[in-house]
Amino acid sequence: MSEKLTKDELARLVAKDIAPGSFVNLGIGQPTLVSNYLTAEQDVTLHTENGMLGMGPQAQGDEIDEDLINAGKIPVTELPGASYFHHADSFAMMRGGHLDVCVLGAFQVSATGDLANWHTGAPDAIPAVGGAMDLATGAKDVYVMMSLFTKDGKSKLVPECTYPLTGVNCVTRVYTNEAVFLISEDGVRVRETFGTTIEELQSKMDVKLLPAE
Amino acid sequence: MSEKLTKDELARLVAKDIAPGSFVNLGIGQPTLVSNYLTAEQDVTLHTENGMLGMGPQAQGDEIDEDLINAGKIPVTELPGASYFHHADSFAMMRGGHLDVCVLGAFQVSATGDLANWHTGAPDAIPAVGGAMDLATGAKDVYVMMSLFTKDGKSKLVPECTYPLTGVNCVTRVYTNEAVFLISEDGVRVRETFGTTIEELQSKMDVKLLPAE
Amino acid sequence: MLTIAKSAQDAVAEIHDGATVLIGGFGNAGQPMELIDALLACGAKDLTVVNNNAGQADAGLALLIKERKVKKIICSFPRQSDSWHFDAAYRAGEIELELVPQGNLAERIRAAGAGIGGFFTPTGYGTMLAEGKETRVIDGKGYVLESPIYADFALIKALKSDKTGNLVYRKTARNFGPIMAAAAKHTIVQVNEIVETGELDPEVIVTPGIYVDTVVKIDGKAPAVTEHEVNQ
Amino acid sequence: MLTIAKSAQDAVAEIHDGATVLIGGFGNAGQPMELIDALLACGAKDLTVVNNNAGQADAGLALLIKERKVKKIICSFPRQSDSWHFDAAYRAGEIELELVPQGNLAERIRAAGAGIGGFFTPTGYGTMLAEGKETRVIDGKGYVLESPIYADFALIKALKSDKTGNLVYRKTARNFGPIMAAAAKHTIVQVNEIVETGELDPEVIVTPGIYVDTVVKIDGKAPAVTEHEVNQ
Repeated sequence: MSEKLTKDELARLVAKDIAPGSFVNLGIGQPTLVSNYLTAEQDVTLHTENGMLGMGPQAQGDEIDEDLINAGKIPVTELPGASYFHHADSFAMMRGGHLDVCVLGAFQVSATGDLANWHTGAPDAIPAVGGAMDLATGAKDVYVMMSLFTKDGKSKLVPECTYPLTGVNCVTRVYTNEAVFLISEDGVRVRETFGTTIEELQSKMDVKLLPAE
Repeated sequence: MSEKLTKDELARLVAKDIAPGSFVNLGIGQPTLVSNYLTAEQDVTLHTENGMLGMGPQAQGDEIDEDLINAGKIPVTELPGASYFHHADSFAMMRGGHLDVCVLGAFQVSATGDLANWHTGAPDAIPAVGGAMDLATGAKDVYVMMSLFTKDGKSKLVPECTYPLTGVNCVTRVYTNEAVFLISEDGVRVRETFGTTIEELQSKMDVKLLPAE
Repeated sequence: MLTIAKSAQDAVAEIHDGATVLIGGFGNAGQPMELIDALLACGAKDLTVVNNNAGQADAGLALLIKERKVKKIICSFPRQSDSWHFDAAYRAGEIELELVPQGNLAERIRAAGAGIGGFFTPTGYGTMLAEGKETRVIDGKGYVLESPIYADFALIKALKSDKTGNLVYRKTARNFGPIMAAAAKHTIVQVNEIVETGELDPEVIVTPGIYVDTVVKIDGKAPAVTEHEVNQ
Repeated sequence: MLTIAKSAQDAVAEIHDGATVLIGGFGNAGQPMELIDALLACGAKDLTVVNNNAGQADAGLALLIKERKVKKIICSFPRQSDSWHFDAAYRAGEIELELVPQGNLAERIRAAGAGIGGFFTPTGYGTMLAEGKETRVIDGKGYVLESPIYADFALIKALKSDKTGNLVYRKTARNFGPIMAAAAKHTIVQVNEIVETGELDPEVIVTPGIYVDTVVKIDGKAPAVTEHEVNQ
């Protein structure tokens, strides 16, 4: 049994699981790391919701162009085969189910694939949603990347989300530092574990875990 | 008092009434004649609903290009400043109220501006609507061009349409060979007559006619 | 990932009986004539076809209708001077017609590609084409609720594709192409030319390759499918 | 017909108290900074502003908010590390916030320009941002009814305009420009360059001139409006 995964190892795993030729949107933060591990052979096309397909790596030095940024407002580059479009067309592309995979961070994911990743629900917080709800709703597959437990040891994969929802029944896989979970109509299945066992995980989680098929 | 207008004279009159700088859609048939009388100084931009602004005159000889046609499927030309767009964008342009004037033919117009121009209602007719309902609904002003009376002397400007409607309360002006009518909340006002008088027209029509202001 | 088909016949080979097929074009502009001919030759039947018209003369969609491959047509303008095959099928009760105002047709196709579940349109309000539909007055204006038109396949024509399926069109041949490409599960495009990826300026691409599944280059004007081939 | 304004100040002169103003841009890309500065200088107040964000640092929209010219903001992402002027106004109860998921924001703006009275979107269904809104399950999927966002003015940035107002944009600076241009009654555009009509290829025009009322050429980076000027 291997050790728990680092963020980079997790990103590498997610990247490996993306089918060749896929169209993918990587959310801001941890999911962005996935792009470092996509190979040229995979021929994955990255979408950024501010109006581009065929996004390349982060721009460096002279490549920086203030008219070419990603959804995190970071300067990026353009790959051969790229295209630009306006915001309504870009979100139509997501909402219409044309992206194969969207990778997102999360505060919580429920056993039925509900996602909470935009708002802590704190009464004094200023809310901000951005494209989170659109991303959660649109892609054919929504993969979540997160640490499995909070700092005080609570599972973030829960029977029902307590944080305000981003989307209902939308997450299909949860990639964490301790295990990969598949969410299906049967329930939550553990595909693999890292430095732990399904029994050990089950002892710390309220969600019923099914073994790998 | 002048004579009744020919179709060309009527087209010339409609053209003269279009404000400089307007964006205009001319329906298939009689309205197409209007384009012959628009002057360069008027700087009118013609829209064709199959995806173009800045349509020029009908193509002749070598100008004919099968990829450049108008809504009547007639080869046309492109003027400087033209642009192309897809069908949804083209009808969004109409539906969103961006065209200043649309000129249409009609079977009947009601006193409240209802338009009937797509279907005779004959039970054995194969129905076909095309863009008629979109044109009627979309433009800021809808001008109708038609003969005022049918061959058997019935007025086509009626208290209420008996033919199936194309649009409700959409026509703002009716240009006919015998008179120009303005349709407003007050009722139907006769702007001018050609070879007849308002009294003579009233004697042949059920719609109450108001004099020019 | 994009498939570059060797022939129109290969490009349409997956179209199955009962499929809903969007067919691009307005008049001859943008009409994917060779793909339509190949669809006829492949023999798929009980099709629901979405096109602005219902076929003209003795070619393309008109032949599909003549051969009774089309169970239902969704269009805005079926009746034309040379739509005799549609007229005959319709009068014989052998084709179902759903008549849609052209702008609603375009917007319904766009809605399917854009993930919109329905929309309120002013077009058709108060007319017989709104009969039986939900209507609503919003800010004093009447609207009709219209639904997306989803489809299994789209057959469209573009000027050029690159090897990732990015498309550009030419003049008014663009018409229904971009919205049909986005609305279908499987989009098949005939193009005049296939260029290397990177040759098309990213600013001028009209249909991004994400919407395109199969392209086929058609050289010049292909011969029409003959009666003989059709009946095989 | 298109007005070519002499200055940003002239371009925004008609914006009145209480107007709804769409402001383009995502991050700095496509942000019409000089027009926003001119709007602040012109003194219009009680504005409803629609933008993806709610201003950053001490420039542009953030200053409009700091000076309490904005009564209400409709946006998707107001809270950022440098959105201190919005944060202060919001916590003081001096600005109304309508929070809209980014794709619904874009589609609502598009709907206004396209004459759509409302649409069913899956985004936000089952979340607190759908509370109080009409929802509907269509073919087993949940949707929320959203309304168009109409506006009096749009302030956007494009790369080039010709003398009829046809626009082209540059890279991801396109973002909200085309849909905002179509949604507003009066669209004001700052461009890097104005070219003769006929110089832009009709195939590559993104915003047709029908949607544009005023353009102004901004040479390079204009100086930011100073505190002094703002308070005059």
